[in-house]
Amino acid sequence: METPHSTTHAPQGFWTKYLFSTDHKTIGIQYMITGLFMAAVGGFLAYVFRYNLAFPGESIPLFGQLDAMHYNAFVTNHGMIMVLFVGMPFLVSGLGNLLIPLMIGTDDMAFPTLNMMSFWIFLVSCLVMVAAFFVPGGAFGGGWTLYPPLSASGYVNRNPAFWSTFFSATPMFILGVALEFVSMLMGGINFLVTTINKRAEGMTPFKIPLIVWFLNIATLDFMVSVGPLVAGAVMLLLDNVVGTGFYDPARGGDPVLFQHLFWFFGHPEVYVLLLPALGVMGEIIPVFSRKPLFAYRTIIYLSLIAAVLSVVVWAHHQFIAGIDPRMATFFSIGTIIISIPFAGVFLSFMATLWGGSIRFTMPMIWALGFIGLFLIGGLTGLYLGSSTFDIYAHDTYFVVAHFHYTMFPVVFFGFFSAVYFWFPKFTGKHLNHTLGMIHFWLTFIPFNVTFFVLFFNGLAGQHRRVNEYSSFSNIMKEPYITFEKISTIGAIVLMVSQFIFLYNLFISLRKGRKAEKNPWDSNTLEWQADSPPVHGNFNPYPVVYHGPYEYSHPSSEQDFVPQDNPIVLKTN
Amino acid sequence: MTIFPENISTYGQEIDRLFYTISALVAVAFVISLFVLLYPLFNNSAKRVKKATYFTGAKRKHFRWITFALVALALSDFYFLYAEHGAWVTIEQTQVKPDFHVSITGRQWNWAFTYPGLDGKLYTPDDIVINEMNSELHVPINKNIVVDLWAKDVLHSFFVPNIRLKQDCVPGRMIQRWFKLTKTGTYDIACAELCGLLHGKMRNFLVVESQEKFNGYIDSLYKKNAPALTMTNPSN
Amino acid sequence: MENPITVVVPDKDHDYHGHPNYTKIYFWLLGLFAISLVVSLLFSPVLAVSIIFLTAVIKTALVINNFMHAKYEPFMVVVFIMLVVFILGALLFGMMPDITYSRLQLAP
Amino acid sequence: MAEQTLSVSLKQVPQGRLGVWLLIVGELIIFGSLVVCYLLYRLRFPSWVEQTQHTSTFYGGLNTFVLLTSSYTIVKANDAALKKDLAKMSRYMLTTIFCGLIFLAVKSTEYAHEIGAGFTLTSPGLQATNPVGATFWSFYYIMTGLHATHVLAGMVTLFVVWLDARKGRNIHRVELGGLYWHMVDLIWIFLFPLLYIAK
Repeated sequence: METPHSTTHAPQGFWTKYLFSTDHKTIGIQYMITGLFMAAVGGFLAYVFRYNLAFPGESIPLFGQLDAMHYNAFVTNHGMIMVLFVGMPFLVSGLGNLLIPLMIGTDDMAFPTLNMMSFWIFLVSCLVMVAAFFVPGGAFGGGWTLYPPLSASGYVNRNPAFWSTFFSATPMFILGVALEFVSMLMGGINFLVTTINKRAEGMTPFKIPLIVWFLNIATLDFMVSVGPLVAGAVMLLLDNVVGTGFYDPARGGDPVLFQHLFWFFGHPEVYVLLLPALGVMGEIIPVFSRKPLFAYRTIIYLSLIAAVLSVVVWAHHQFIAGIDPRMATFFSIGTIIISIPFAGVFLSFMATLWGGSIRFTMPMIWALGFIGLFLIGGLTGLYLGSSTFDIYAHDTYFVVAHFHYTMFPVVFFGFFSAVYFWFPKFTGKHLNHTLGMIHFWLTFIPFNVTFFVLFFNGLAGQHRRVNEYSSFSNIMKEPYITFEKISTIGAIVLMVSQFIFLYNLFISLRKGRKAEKNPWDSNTLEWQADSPPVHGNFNPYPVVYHGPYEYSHPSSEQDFVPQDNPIVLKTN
Repeated sequence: MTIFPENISTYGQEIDRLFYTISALVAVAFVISLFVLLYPLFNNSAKRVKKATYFTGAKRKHFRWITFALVALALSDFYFLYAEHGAWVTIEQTQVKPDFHVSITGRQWNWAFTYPGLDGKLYTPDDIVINEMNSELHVPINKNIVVDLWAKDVLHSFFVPNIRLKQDCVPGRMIQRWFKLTKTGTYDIACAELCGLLHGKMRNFLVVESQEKFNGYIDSLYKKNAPALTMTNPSN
Repeated sequence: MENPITVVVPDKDHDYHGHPNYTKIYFWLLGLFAISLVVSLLFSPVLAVSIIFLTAVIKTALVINNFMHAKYEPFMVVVFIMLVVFILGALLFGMMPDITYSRLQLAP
Repeated sequence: MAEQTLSVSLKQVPQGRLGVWLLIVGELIIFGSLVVCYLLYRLRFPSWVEQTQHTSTFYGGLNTFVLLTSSYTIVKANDAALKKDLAKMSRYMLTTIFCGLIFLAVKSTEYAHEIGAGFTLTSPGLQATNPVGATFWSFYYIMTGLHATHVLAGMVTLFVVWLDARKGRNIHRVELGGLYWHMVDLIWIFLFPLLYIAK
C-alpha cells in the first residue's frame, strides 16, 4: 500500500514543535492552556468581588481593598473573559482543533497556517484584555454587555482625563473582543471546510460523530451571528475614540440599537458554547453505557432547528429595555419554543442510559453531573423566558444564578468531561481516578452551594453589579446577608479545589499509568490512532464502514465496532 | 422567610402567582427528568447489567416517549405563556387614566423627581424638581400613578421590588409606566442597570401615604420651591 | 488499493459545465446601472427607490450567479447565501419596531 | 452494505473556494448589518434626505462603473487562467488592480470634496445646527470607508496572487481573489443606491 503522506515530517525543534506549530493537536492544546490561564484570571476576579460582596469593606486576602471602580471593572472583565476567553478556547477552538481532524479521519485542518494564525491572534487578544488592567485609569468597567452610552461617552466610572485616548481601557476592551472574533472566524472557516471536505472515505454525513456535527453547527451559528456585533463594535469604537454619534441620542443615535446588535450575537453565543459541550456528552454517554446514542439523527435535526431559532430570540435579554411590548411577546414565545428542541436532546441523552450497562468512570461522572446541573439551569430559563416574570427578575441575582447554572456546567463540566475522556488519547497517560473523584465532588457541591442560594437573593429583589449592598437596608437583610457569605465560601472552595485538577494533570503527565490505544473501548476514529497521535495522525488513512455509535450490536462478538472495522453488521 | 418582598401594588400579586405557576410546572418537569436520569444509574450499572440492550432510537416506537414529553412541555409552555400574558398587558400595555402624573429622571447617580406645579401639568415652567441623592418620591395611596421615565446621561433602570416594577430608562426616549399602591410606608427605589461608579449608591425612597398627608407634602414643597422656579420649559 | 482519501486538488479536474457569456452579463449590469441612474432623475421618490432597489437585487443576482459561478456550485453554497439573507432579514425586522418607529425624545 | 457506505454523499467544492465563500458570508453579514442600521436610521429620520443631496451622484456613479468593469475584467482573467492563457490573464488582472486604484482615487477626490464642504466623520459644524444630520455623515464615512478598505485589501490580495500566477504558479488563486473582488463589488451595488441615488 502506498503511504498517503509521511508521518516523519514532524517538526522537531522546541520552537517549531511546541510554539509555532501548524499541527492541529498542538494548536488545540495551546488553546486549552491559554484558556486555563484566562480561567485563572477570570476566577481570581470572581474571588475578589465575591469576597467583597460577602464581607464589604474588609481587606481581601491576596488583593486588598476593592473600590467601586475596580469592582465594576472586575465584574465586567469576569463576564467577558469567562464567556469569550475561556468558554470559546476550551469548547470551540480547543476541542474543535483537537478532535475534528482525528474524528473525521484526516491528517490536519484544511488550512494549517491559518489555524496557527488564528491561535496567535487569539493569544494577542488575551494579552490585550489582560493588559487593559494596567493602563492608566484601570480596566473597562461598563458591564460586559458594553451598553452605550456608558461605554461610548465620557460618563464612565473612571477619570475622564484618561477617557478618549486610544490606549485607554475601553478601546482596548473592544479591540480585545474584536481580535477574538477575528480569530474565531478564521478558526470557524477552518472547521467547516475541514469537516465538509476532508472526511475519510465512507464518512457520510450521518456517520460523523455527534461532537463534530455540534462543533460545526456551533461554528456556523457563531459565524452568522457575530457580524452584527462586529458592525456594532466598530460604531461603538468610533463613538468612543472619534466622537461620532451612532449611539448618542442627542445626535439621533439610539442606545437600544447596540443592545439589539449585542444580543443578536450574545444569545446564539450561549448555544455556540452549549452545543460542543452537548457533543462531549454525546460521545461520553454512549461509550460508558455501551449503547448506541439514542435517536442520533433526531438529535442533529433538533439542534439544527435550535440553531435556526437561536438567531430570532435575542430580544428576550431586553424585555424591559424599552422595546416595543408587542415585540416582547413575540420574543417570549420564541424563547419558550427553543426549550423544546433542547429538551429533546437532553431526553435523548437520558434515554441512552436506559437499558445500558453503565460504567461509572471519571468522564461519565462529569457528564452526568453536567446533565443534572444543566437541568436546573435550563428549567430556571423558563422563568426568565416569560416576559412578565422577567419584569421582576431581570438584572437580579436570579438571572446571575440562572446563567451560572447554564454556563458553568457548559464551560467547566464540559471541559472537564472532555479532559478526563480524551486525556489518555492526547498524552498517552491515564489521569488519577481518586484525585478525579475528589475534584468532581469538590466542584459539584461547592458550585451548588455558591449559586443555589443566589436564586433566593434574586427573588428577594437584590440586583446585580452593586459593590456594597449596605445602602439597601430594606432589600438586604437576614437571611440574605448570610446567603451572600455562604455563596462566597462556596465560591472560594470551588476555586481552591481546581488546584486538585491541575495537580492531577501534572502528576499524571509525569507518573500516570500508560494509556493504550483505545482505553475506553470506543468506536470513533480518534481511538484508532496512536496515543498520543503522531504528526499526521493516521497511517494509512482510515476508511469508515459504520456509524459512530455501534455499541453492543447483537451481531458482533465484541460490544464495540470501531468505525473503520470492515466487518458486516446485520441489521434487524 | 418569604420568597418575595412585601407586595404593595395591585398587579404585583399576578407576578408572584406566575412564579408559583411556573414553579409547579418546573418542579414536575424536574422530578420526572431526575427520575429518568437517576433510575438507570441505579438499575443499569455495569455490575448489575453485563450486556447492554441494543436499540438506536431511530424507530418511532422508541422515540414515542420523548415525543410525549416534548408535547407535554410544549403544552405547559403555552399554558404559562397564556397565563402570563394578561399581567404583561396590564403592566406594559395599559393606558390608565392618571390620578397623579410624575416624571422620573435617572441621572448619575440619583433619581430626580418632577412633580407638576400648581397648574397640575407636567413639563411646564412651574414644575417642582427634586434632584438630590436619597430623596423621597411621595405618592398617594390607592390612586393610579403614571410615571414618565427618562434618562439624562446613561442607561438606568427604575426598580421598586415591592411594586414588582422594573423598567429601563433609555436616553432618547420617554417610557410611561403606571402603578396603584395599596399600602403606606417607605420603600427602596433602586437602579438595576449598571450606570457607572456610584451605581450601587443610587438609592431613593418611595413614600406611599394617604391623600391628606400627600397633599400637605406637595403644599410644603410648593411653598419651599416657589421662589426658585426657574426651570426652562423642557418640552422643547 | 488506491489512496483511500479524497484528495481535493483545487480545480484540477473541475469543470464549470460551460461558461456564461461574461460580456453579455457585463452589458446587462451596465444597462441596469443606467436604468437606476435615469430613474432616480425622472420619477417620484417612492417609485424611483423601488425600481432602484429592484435593479440592485437583479444586479446582485447576476453577479453572484454568473461572475461568482454560484449557479454551478452545489446546493451548500446557495444555503450559505440564503443564510446571509435570512440573518439580515431577521435583524432588520426584529429591530424595526424599536429603532425606526420609536420617537426620539430627550430628557428635560 | 460496505459498498453503499463508501460513497461520498456531498458534492465537494474545492477547499480554497469553500473557505472564500465562508469568508464572504461573514463579511457580507458584517456589511449587511451596517446597511441595516443605516436603513433603520434613514427610515427613522426622513430629514436625512437633505443630507443625501450633498453626496455626489457623479463620483458615486463613476465608481460604480469602475467597479462593475473591474468585476468583468477579473472574471475574464479567471477565464483566461482556466484556459492557461497567462499573458491575457496577467493583463486582465492588472486592469482590475488598476480599476481599484481608480476607484480609490475617485473616492479620495470625493472625500476631499465632502470634507471641504464641512462633512466629516463627526461634522462638527453640522452638529451645532443639525445634530441628527451629522449622524448621516458618520454612516456615510463608516460604510464607504470600510468598503474602501476592502477594495484596498482586494487589490493587495490580487497583486500577491498576480505575482505568482503570472509565472503559472497557483493559478487557481485567481478565482479565489476574484470571488473576494466580486464581493466588494456586491457591497458597492447596495451602497451606491443607498447613499447616492435614493434621495
